[in-house]
Amino acid sequence: MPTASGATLSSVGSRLVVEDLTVQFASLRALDGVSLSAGQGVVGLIGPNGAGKTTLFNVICGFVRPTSGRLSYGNVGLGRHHPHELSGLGIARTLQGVGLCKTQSVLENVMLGAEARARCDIVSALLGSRRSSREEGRIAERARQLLDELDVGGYASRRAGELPYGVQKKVALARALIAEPELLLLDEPASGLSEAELGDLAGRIRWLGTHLGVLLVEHRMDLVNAVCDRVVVLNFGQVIAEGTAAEIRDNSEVAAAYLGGTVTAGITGSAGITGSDDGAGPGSIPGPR
Amino acid sequence: MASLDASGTARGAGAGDAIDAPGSGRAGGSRTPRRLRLPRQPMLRHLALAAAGAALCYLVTSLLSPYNDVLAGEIGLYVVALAGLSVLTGMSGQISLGHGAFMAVGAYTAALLANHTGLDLALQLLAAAGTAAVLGAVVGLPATRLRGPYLAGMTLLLALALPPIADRWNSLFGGDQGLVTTPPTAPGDLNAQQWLADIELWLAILTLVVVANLVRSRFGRAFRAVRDDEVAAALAGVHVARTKVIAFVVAAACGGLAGGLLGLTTGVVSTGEFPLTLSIQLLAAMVLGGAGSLVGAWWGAVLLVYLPEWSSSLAGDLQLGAGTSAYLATIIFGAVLIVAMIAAPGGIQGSLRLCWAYVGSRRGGAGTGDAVRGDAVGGDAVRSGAMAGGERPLQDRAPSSGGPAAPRGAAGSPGSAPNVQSNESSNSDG
Amino acid sequence: MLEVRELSVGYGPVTALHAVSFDALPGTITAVLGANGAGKTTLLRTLSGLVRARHGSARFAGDELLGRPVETIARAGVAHVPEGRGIIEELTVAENLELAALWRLGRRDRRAAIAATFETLPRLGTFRDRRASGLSGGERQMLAVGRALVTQPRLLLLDEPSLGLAPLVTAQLMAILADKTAGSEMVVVLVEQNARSALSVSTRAVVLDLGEVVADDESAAVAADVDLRRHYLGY
Amino acid sequence: MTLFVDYSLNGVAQGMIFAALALALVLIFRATRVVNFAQGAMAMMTTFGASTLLEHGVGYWWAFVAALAIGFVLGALVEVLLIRRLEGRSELNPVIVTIGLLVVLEGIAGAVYGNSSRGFPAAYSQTGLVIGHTTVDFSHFDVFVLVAVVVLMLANLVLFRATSLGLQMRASAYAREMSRLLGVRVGRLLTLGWALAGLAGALAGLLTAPTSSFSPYFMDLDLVYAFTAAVVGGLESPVGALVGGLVTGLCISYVGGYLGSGLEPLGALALLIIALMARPKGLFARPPARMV
Repeated sequence: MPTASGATLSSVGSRLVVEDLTVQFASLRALDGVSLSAGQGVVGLIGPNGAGKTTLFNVICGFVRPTSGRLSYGNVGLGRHHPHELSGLGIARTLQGVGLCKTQSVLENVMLGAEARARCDIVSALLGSRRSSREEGRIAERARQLLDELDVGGYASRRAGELPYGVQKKVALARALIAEPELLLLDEPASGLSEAELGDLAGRIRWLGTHLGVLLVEHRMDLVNAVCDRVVVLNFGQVIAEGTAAEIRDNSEVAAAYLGGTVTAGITGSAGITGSDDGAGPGSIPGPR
Repeated sequence: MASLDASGTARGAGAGDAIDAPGSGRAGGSRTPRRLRLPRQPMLRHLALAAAGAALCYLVTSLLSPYNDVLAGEIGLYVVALAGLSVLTGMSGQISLGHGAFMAVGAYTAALLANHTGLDLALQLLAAAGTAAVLGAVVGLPATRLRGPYLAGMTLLLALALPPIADRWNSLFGGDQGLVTTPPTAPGDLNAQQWLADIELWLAILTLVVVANLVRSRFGRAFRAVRDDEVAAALAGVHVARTKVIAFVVAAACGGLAGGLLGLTTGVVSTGEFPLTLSIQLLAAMVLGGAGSLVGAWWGAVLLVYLPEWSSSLAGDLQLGAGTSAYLATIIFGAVLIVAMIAAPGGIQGSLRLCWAYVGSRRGGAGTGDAVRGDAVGGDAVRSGAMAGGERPLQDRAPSSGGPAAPRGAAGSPGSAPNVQSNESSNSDG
Repeated sequence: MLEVRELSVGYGPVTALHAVSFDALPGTITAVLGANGAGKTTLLRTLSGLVRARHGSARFAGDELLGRPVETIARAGVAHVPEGRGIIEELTVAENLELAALWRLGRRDRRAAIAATFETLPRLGTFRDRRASGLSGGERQMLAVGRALVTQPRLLLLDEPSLGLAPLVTAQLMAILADKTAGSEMVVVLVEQNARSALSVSTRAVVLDLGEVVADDESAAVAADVDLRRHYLGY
Repeated sequence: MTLFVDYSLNGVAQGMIFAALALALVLIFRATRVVNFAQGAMAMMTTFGASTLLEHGVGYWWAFVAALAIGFVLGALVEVLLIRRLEGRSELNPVIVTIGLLVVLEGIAGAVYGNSSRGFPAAYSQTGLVIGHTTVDFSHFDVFVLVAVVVLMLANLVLFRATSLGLQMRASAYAREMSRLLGVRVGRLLTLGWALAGLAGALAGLLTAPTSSFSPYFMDLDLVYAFTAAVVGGLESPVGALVGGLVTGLCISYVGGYLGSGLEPLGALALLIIALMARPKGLFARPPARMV
């Protein structure tokens, strides 16, 4: 594996491998020879708007076909797959715009995520067999459990569309987790969240990163700095930097293309998230190490 | 006589309601304490309810006059058709203006088998449903790529294009005259009308049980997810195309079965029985009853059968000329449709649920909705589609505060992902 | 000057805003801050006429805004950039701008104003005849803000302009905003989740919690008040 | 060979009539995102209006203009009284309401005018043109239809592409709230969209009536084929509607001519499926730009 050059410890268990990936839309080269890998730990993917982050996610998910390059997950080659096959492979993705079924209950939304794990066939579903109802009960129980763990168990029977944004994001996360993924793709999980919710989210992502692989697209640098073991920076469809959060922070090219001189000062002092001195806040969440 | 009819249909709907409830809104329906006395296993519970409903239907039909038995039987067959359409259009969100085509296929299949092979009635009807289901799969495949008005256009043409085939090859299909069917022979001293009505109502109940099972299974969940957001559904692992085809096949099978029954009721199967207006009326009745609701299928079927009766008797009362009175039924039907869509988009069942929710909230006191605050209410919740008609009153437990979390142990923390991998079987006793 | 007095808004049994009062002065940016669900978006939607108020008043340059139709308010020079999908995806970039400028400017001024917008936001200029649905998140937000500015509004209501934007773009956006506001007669009300960046460009800040004003002060004072920040802004 | 030429010309003539109604459908869909299943029935009503005027001795062109005016008003009324009240609900609702309207209008026309078909005069001679020494299946009236439809399409195109009114209509069709925030009087534009479509539909009715049996149901089949034409063309594009109309007309003419008239709908269905399999949103639709 050419990309896992041993630079970072976490890449030992890498399972998603992207090699020299190029995507061409009409006149626009959205991705240009991108290589990266993600497995155990949290890998951050940052870059200016339009740098190709969402396109990369869409390729991984099977919405967009690569023009050239290779893409594999474990032993399985990707690139010609359909989106619905993804969760069966052990990859789950949350959407930027939440993507819940607004008129359905929260519980039902979460249960939907278990689709790839459900084994019940159409005949036993039609007959309402014991097998079907048992499986349903099991999925419902697991969904409630996950909702409780994310502190939104009380909303289980409410319609997803009428809930506050922060709650919807947690429901979407629960839906991704119920599929028992080994790799979780998070698409701007922090957008629209308040600073307080951000701290909570950071703790959860860090914790998840100790158990499964997380690939995180995010603009809130305080979150990226707080949770990522490794950060990959895209610009104009190319990887311009890769390293630990601290290395990226000090990289002048990244600062010029993405972070900007004026704001970095404000963001780097993100004591609210990284510090664990604060009893009521994110400190109560166990740190990764 | 009239009062008997009313009680018959109302009871029928009651039985359907219990079947409908778990699947329509909240998936964890088995937890509701109200229903604890019935068997907890859904199959047993549904069978128990169905047996009770079937007995009730038998009782009612035996009290009705032969003419009203015919009408009751028609209600039964339309329930079958509407239940299928409700799955397709109400639940999986695929507009079909061609449901009549599936009925036509079912009717001709049953009639041909009866005339040429003398097959048993049950097998005739099974073949009717099966042939229509095959057509459903054939139509459903291209339909998976279409949406909204495009799909409406395709199904509309389907309803228009199929019947002329029977006219074209009239040596096989009987042309304008159609194919004559023989109604089933009634056992014992039952009259033929009552026996047919019983068969039709029983099959309606059976269909509802099967469809209700499907709707509350993972397939029902997939239908609703595909209706709401295809991209999100696909990412959650739902095979969108397959789900859409399944909905089409189920709907077509129901349509085919209903068509077979319609052939038995009218005694003749001809293309005139399946005009485009039939498809339109089916869609309209489904929506008027309550899209996506299986109880709504009963309301829709009652409307389909009785609206023409009522309007022709109204025309008689108004002493309109024969020419004009023929049009009164259509005018009333269309007007009801328009007014209902504007005033009560959830249909009859949706409106009943709203009343129910209102009464419930008056009785149950406050507490509803205080968690809904400020910004979250902005756009959707205010006008969130009563169209779906699927939700029951929200008896929310007070949400645990969204604020800073109470201290949590490491094990119970975010996602407990490691357990996830291994405990698929450990909590199977559910 | 925008004067909001005792403004209350509710949906059904829910009260979203309760007796909110504050002033916003010309040539300055007034930040409205608070947690999710504090009522910030509702406040903007009420000012632009999308949501009906229960009672209270909101006078802009002496005219009452409440109770007038959305279109009338917009044509009078109130530009509202809503959260998220503010642009019209099916129109091209130029058409988006053209539509916004239709009421405020004559044909020739319109062309000049659009050209000026492309000068300020050169990246948009390269996409001028492309459909807005093809823009990336940051470009969309730039277009939404550019479209609001092209009308030369008297009152600009911005709802979370930094949502989903890269830090550099956010900084650029805020700089453009500060630049356009300073020395102009424009009143800017900026709703932000990102309190830090909002406080850095605004002159005054109003903090909402559960629909009520809990602080209304100079931005510097709000930023300096540790308790207030901890409690309501989460940092 | 002459048979083929005749079928082709007949197909063009029919196709133009489908295109006229398809243009009305496209207009409404583009301006309000609704497919109006009552478009044919509305056209039928306006044509009956013109017919009544003709019976009372009004001149043809006055009746023609009056029918267009009635169509304009009828379209506006339908939007204000019915469609407006459905705002923000599922896309199924307007479908059902326009179907309800179709049923009501046909019922009213049936009750007032009876079910029998009657004649309706054509503006120009309906006998075939003589080219060289052969008479072809294409009349002066067909030429008039062709010209009228092309003009209608061009007007449609100019409205949406080149006028600020069209810009506002497109904007309000896709993003109502945002358009209002930009100062567009969305309500009026939606009404105007329906009114203009009512006018276009009325024109289609006047062009159709002379060539078919004119009864309360005379536009039903035309609506279905016009819908096919509009969907094949992409529902959004005036050029698409014209091309779709042409293709549908030819297809039906060939199928009807060579295979028997009963199979015409089947031919249209096959055409629709083939076209939509190739381009799920119609031949002239623009591809979507972003997935997620």
